[in-house]
Amino acid sequence: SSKTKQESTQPQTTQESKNKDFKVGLVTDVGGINDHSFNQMAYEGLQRAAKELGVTVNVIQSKKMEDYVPNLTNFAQQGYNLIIAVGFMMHDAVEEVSQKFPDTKFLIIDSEVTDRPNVSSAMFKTEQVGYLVGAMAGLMEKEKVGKVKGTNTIGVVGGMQIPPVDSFIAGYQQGAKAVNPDIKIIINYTNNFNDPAAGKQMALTEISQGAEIIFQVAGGTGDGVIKAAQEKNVYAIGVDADQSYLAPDHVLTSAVKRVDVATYDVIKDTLNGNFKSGIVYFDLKNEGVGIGKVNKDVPQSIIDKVNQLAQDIKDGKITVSDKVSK
Amino acid sequence: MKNLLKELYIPVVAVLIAIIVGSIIMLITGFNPITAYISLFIGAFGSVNNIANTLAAAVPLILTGLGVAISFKAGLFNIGAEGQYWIGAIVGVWIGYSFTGLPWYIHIPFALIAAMIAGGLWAGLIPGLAKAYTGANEVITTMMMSYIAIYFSHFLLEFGPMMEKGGTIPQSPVIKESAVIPFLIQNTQLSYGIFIALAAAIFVYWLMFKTTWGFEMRAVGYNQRAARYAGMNVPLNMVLSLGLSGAFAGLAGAVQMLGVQHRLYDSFTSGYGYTAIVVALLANNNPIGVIFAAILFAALGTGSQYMQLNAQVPGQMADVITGLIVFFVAAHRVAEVIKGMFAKKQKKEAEA
Amino acid sequence: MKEIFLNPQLWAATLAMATPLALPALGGTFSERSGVVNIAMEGIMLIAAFFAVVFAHATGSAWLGFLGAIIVGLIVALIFAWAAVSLTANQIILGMAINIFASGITAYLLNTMYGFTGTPTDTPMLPTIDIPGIKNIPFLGQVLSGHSVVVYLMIIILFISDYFLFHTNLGLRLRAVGENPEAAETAGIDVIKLRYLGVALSGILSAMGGAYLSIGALNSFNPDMTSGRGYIALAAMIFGKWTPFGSFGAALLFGFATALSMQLQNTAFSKNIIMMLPYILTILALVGVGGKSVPPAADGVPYTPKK
Amino acid sequence: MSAILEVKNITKVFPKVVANDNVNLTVEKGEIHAILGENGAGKSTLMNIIYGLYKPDSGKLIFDGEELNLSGPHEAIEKGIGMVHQHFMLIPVLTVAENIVLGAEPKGITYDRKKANELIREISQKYHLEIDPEAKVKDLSVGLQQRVEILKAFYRKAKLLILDEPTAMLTPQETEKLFEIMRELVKQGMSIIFISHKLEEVLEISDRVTVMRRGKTVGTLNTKETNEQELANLMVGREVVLRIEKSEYKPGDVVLSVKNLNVVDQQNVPKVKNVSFEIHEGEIFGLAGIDGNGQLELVEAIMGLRPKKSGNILFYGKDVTNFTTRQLYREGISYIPQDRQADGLVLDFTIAENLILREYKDPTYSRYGVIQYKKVYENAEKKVKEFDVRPPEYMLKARGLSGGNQQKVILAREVGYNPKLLIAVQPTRGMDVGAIEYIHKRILELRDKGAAVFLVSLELEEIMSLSDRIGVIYNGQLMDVLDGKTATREQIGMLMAGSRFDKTTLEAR
Ligand SMILES: Nc1ncnc2c1ncn2[C@@H]1O[C@H](COP(=O)(O)OP(=O)(O)OP(=O)(O)O)[C@@H](O)[C@H]1O
Ligand SMILES: Nc1ncnc2c1ncn2[C@@H]1O[C@H](COP(=O)(O)OP(=O)(O)OP(=O)(O)O)[C@@H](O)[C@H]1O
Ligand SMILES: [Mg+2]
Ligand SMILES: [Mg+2]
Repeated sequence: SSKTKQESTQPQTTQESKNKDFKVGLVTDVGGINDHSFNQMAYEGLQRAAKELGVTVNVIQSKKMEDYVPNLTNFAQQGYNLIIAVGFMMHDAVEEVSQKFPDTKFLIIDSEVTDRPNVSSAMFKTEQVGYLVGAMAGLMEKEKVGKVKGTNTIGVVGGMQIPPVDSFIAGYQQGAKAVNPDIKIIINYTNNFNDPAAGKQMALTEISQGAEIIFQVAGGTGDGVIKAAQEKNVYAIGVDADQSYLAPDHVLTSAVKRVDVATYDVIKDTLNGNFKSGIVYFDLKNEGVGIGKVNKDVPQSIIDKVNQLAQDIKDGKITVSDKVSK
Repeated sequence: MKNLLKELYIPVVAVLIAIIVGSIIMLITGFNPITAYISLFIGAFGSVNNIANTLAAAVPLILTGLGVAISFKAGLFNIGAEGQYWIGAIVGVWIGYSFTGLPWYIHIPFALIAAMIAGGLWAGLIPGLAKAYTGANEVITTMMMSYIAIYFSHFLLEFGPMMEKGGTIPQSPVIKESAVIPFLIQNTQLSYGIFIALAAAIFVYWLMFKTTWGFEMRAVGYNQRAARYAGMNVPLNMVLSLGLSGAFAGLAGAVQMLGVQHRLYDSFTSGYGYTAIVVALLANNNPIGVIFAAILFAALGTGSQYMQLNAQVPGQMADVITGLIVFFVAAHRVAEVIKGMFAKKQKKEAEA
Repeated sequence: MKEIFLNPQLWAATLAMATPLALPALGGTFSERSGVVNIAMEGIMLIAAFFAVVFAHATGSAWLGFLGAIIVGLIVALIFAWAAVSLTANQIILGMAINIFASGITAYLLNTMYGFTGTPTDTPMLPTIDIPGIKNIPFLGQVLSGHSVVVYLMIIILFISDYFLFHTNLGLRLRAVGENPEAAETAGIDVIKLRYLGVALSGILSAMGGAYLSIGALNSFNPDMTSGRGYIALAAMIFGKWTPFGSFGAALLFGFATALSMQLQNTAFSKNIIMMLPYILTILALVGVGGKSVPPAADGVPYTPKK
Repeated sequence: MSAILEVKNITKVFPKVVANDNVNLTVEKGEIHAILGENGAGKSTLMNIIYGLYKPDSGKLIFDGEELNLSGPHEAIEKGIGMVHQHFMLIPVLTVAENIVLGAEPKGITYDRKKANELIREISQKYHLEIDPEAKVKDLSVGLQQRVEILKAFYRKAKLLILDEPTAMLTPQETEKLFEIMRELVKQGMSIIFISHKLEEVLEISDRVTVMRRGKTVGTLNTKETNEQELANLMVGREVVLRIEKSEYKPGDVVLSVKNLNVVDQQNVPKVKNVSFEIHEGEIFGLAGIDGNGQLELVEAIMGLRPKKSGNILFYGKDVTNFTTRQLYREGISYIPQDRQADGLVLDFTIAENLILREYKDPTYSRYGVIQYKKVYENAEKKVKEFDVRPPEYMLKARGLSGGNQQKVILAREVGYNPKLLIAVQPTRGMDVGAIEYIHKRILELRDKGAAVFLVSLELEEIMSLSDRIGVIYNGQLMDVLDGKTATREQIGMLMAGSRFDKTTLEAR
């Protein structure tokens, strides 16, 4: 942030000073900005907005659930124009505070607050991208290419059984089954977003049960899943961000959820007077979700097929449910 | 006056040292310590609202702190207040949303008392009986029961019996209006729960120091053998004091649910049960002291949130400062060390 | 059910999950045997986990990372010892303070040093070891061979710890100090020095446990990645009656229950009920074996030398 | 003769008291130098200074012609000073050998168990202090623990041996044995400082006696030229009654009746074997025996603190075998346990609270579960005065009292309620003559009022001077019950050692 300051000491136009007066506050949930997940990505979007738009930004990381309301309130009382609440756990807090500060704009990530004119809800159709990576995994198993030996078994390591995790998993199930009806999908949760050592063992367990491609939807815990895949020479699928860089040979692809983009876009729109209340969906169509870098082992035929499925989803030919089936 | 100064000298110097060390770390890492500390203080006590939020944050700490203090006084190490808190929260919320048509003066006490009983059983039944009759170390059992309680809450909320019907979010329904402990100051988190906490502290003080039961618990806590020789039932007292300890942690959970959250969320930990240990120890297990220790921690909590906002000190750095303050408050004798260093220096100078 | 127990991964995971518990549990044994309750092991593990990555990445050597982590862990332990032993401060409060501090400082440094993408992906990892003879034995090889070198190191340390504590003069003195510091002092033993030693050993071993998590099992650091293992280790040490083999056994039990819950998650039960398994098993075992374990008599009691 | 130790003008001030006030003392080579003094006179403090545990505020020590400037006990040990502390400095969970060699283990990194055991066996044989080096100290009787303490000093090759109240917990036989050893040691050139409250012991064993009072040395006498009365008076600073005047023995109804009592310990080893006896109103029934022969188990079984295997306990004819401890108290039984600090008191409670440790539920002190502290304090004020607890501040924690005064608090609690039966175990352990005189007086008063007293003591003197009838226990069996008036030391001693006698054999000797 010291860099932005230096830049903004350059000769100012009125636009720049107006932007600088526009204050954006971000309140993380208890995961904090190191969560390797939505808090972190929202924060990155915020940083980008500060850099590119010159708006003033500020962050409070909540320590307890009881901090949500005071933190949102403090921002509002200090005249912040837009307050971003990250995570569905802040739903009730946003409802409460937004009512008390009708002139302040709010953005909530991953939760639907529909009845407030000053609240925008960013919802991600992560089931769509889950579907695509599931399909890719299913096809890899079917065609036994790359490191796949053909157990026709894939796995998931989830963090907690909460909607933002489950929507990915739901899509994954449907996508895999759609292209490979006999496929076996092992689903486990670690109940933890910050225990990569447990994530690794959970993945190793799934691998021992035959899984050859494991989708991690577990924040920091997922780092261990990728490590396990690397060690056992199978594939992992990254989540939220493009995680290919963590293990280029062993990350099949990533189910990307562009919370950063959503955050940046809403800041930009609000700055330009285009704040939209109600739910804003981020999906394949508006590139709010998407597939990350694809592993070189994946044959073009499978990539084509997945792209086709993506198109079908965009066209509404396929609808993906966000409910995990047993 | 001179005596008072002498007594204040050590804690004041301890906090000062914590502040200085914290300042050094902040300076190294590029933050302005003065702004940081000012906003820490303002955040905790700078306005009626901030004071209210600090007090609100103190409520669960007072109650869990009392719970832990009871067990410590009775010579038992209940480190599972976290789990008892969750059980109290679960029961409190469940009663809060599943009973309709009760007037508030029945609904609230019903929920609170049930939560106390549940928390009490959680601590007293397994850890208490195991300790009393098999000698199983309560440090382990209460800790394990804590994890079990947290998984139990996951079980209830994640597509379990307490999950809000028709929703996808793992959270309970909102409690009924009649079960809500109303806010004391609007736009803050402070509910009438603060009075429950204060009353509880006074009650526990009275119980521990004025009643025969408290007499027994303390006797068992200080010297089990002498208690037994005096005809007291030591195992029973262990079970009861762990139970009582759990009851207050359970009460904390329910008061927090009825007064602040109004529903149960799926979460990892509240952290109150662990902070409560430090609160109780700082208060030397004195129920009245617990109030002040809890407020200190609450102030550090609310203040550090505010410090992020107004001094741009990241939340992680706030933890660093909190850790330092607690460290030096505990190691208050560092003040003597420093005094000794000065004395030596003066002596040397005098000699020279 | 049978195939679960025949799955070597169950047993391999048991060992892997037990290691980061056993190391601090062994450390805690030393510290508590000398009379100091070191609840700061959780924080020391976390700090060590972080600095293991820092040093490993900076030097390009995982072993130097491991060494660096140990040194940092030792320094934190000595600071703790200074306050707990020399200044006779309340050991539990100090420990908690260090844990809060550790959680903050590691996450803070992580962000400032490496940004938000996490620690560098080219951080070296400690090697895994294939045991020549055992490696190729069908079931046993998969269970016992191929673990991180830290796992084997832990086993070696386990034996050394037991030997040190119960078969050396220094071990005898250490135990004496934890039982009755006054008696030890009258026998001419420097109580303070030995308590520093006990805490220092707990710092070193906790640091190894922390480094195992970051550069043994993985090659990255995540905030709060110890996830309470320092506390569970303390429980394991108590369960193990303050003995090295006991602590190791309790850590194994816990590792086994965790590994089992991983295997069982997809059964008819709710996964959250299955996840309670390690904790329930621990209580049952404790009650079953007549859990009475008597701590060192002066455990947690600060001592001021007579003079 | 030259001096091994010279203490010159030593002063030691504790926050509240001057424990040593300009103390001077000379110990000659090869002498046994006794130190006498009331509880709290400053004896232990002085010894701790000599041993390097405390640093004196002023004054100096000259040991073997060389000025000592001790930085800690390890230096004192090196110079050749050994000390057996009044309160044992042992580690119960360690073995005898480990305790002895601790801090001065056989050379090497590894603890050489074999060598250590061997060394201990050697010195224990040399000094006739038999002990099993592998036994855990916690399993030893007090007498044996004492032995371990002494061996510790021998092992370190002491030139000067300090024995701080070593006989307080020994049986007469053990004491006699200790004296033999002391004499032998002195012959070998060792010098000994011997502290005891028992005047006859001091007269028997020492060459010279130094008397301390309130931190000062009030005189050094040649033992041969003094007597009990003179020493007692010098110590206390007033005339002391050494002989107890006992009123006539008038037994009444049977109060306590123990019938065929059997008690086993946790390992199912029999500890009390088929013991039967009765105690009457107005009677002191003394139980003599060497420590560890089942006395404790017997008393604890009677008091409901230990399960009984078989047998009955009747109290005024009522079967109280299965009564809880509290029920027994309510019947009118009082109990002074052996270990005042561990069993008798809650040291962190105030004196006032300790005075109602049993009666807090009594309607006098509580109503509806609420303690009436006003009543509690009224009671405390009265008791503290009546039993001369010093200082008479009942809001003080019991921890802050000297052992003698702690014992008075227990006495006030147990005797103060006019029990029908008082069970007193070792009621005068470690007390000075003044305090013993007082406690004995109160116990006799109780008897004269018609109560029954069950006195368990290791001190034969105490048993013989107080008891109307004397039971002797050996190995869990009640060997015999003798008439207190006619029983002799020898008779009792033989029984304590386990040999039954009949008058003929005794006379034949
Ligand atoms: N550690 C201490 N702190 C403060 N005061 C002490 C301490 N130790 C002893 N004293 C005081 O010093 C005085 C002398 O105590 P000391 O133990 O030397 O007596 P003593 O002659 O050994 O008595 P006893 O015959 O009962 O063993 C006591 O009155 C006590 O008040
Ligand atoms: N650590 C201590 N701190 C303060 N005072 C102490 C301490 N230890 C002992 N004292 C004081 O020393 C006095 C004597 O204590 P001690 O335990 O030596 O009793 P004692 O006189 O030896 O007992 P007894 O008469 O049974 O032999 C007490 O009055 C107590 O106040
Ligand atoms: Mg004494
Ligand atoms: Mg003494």
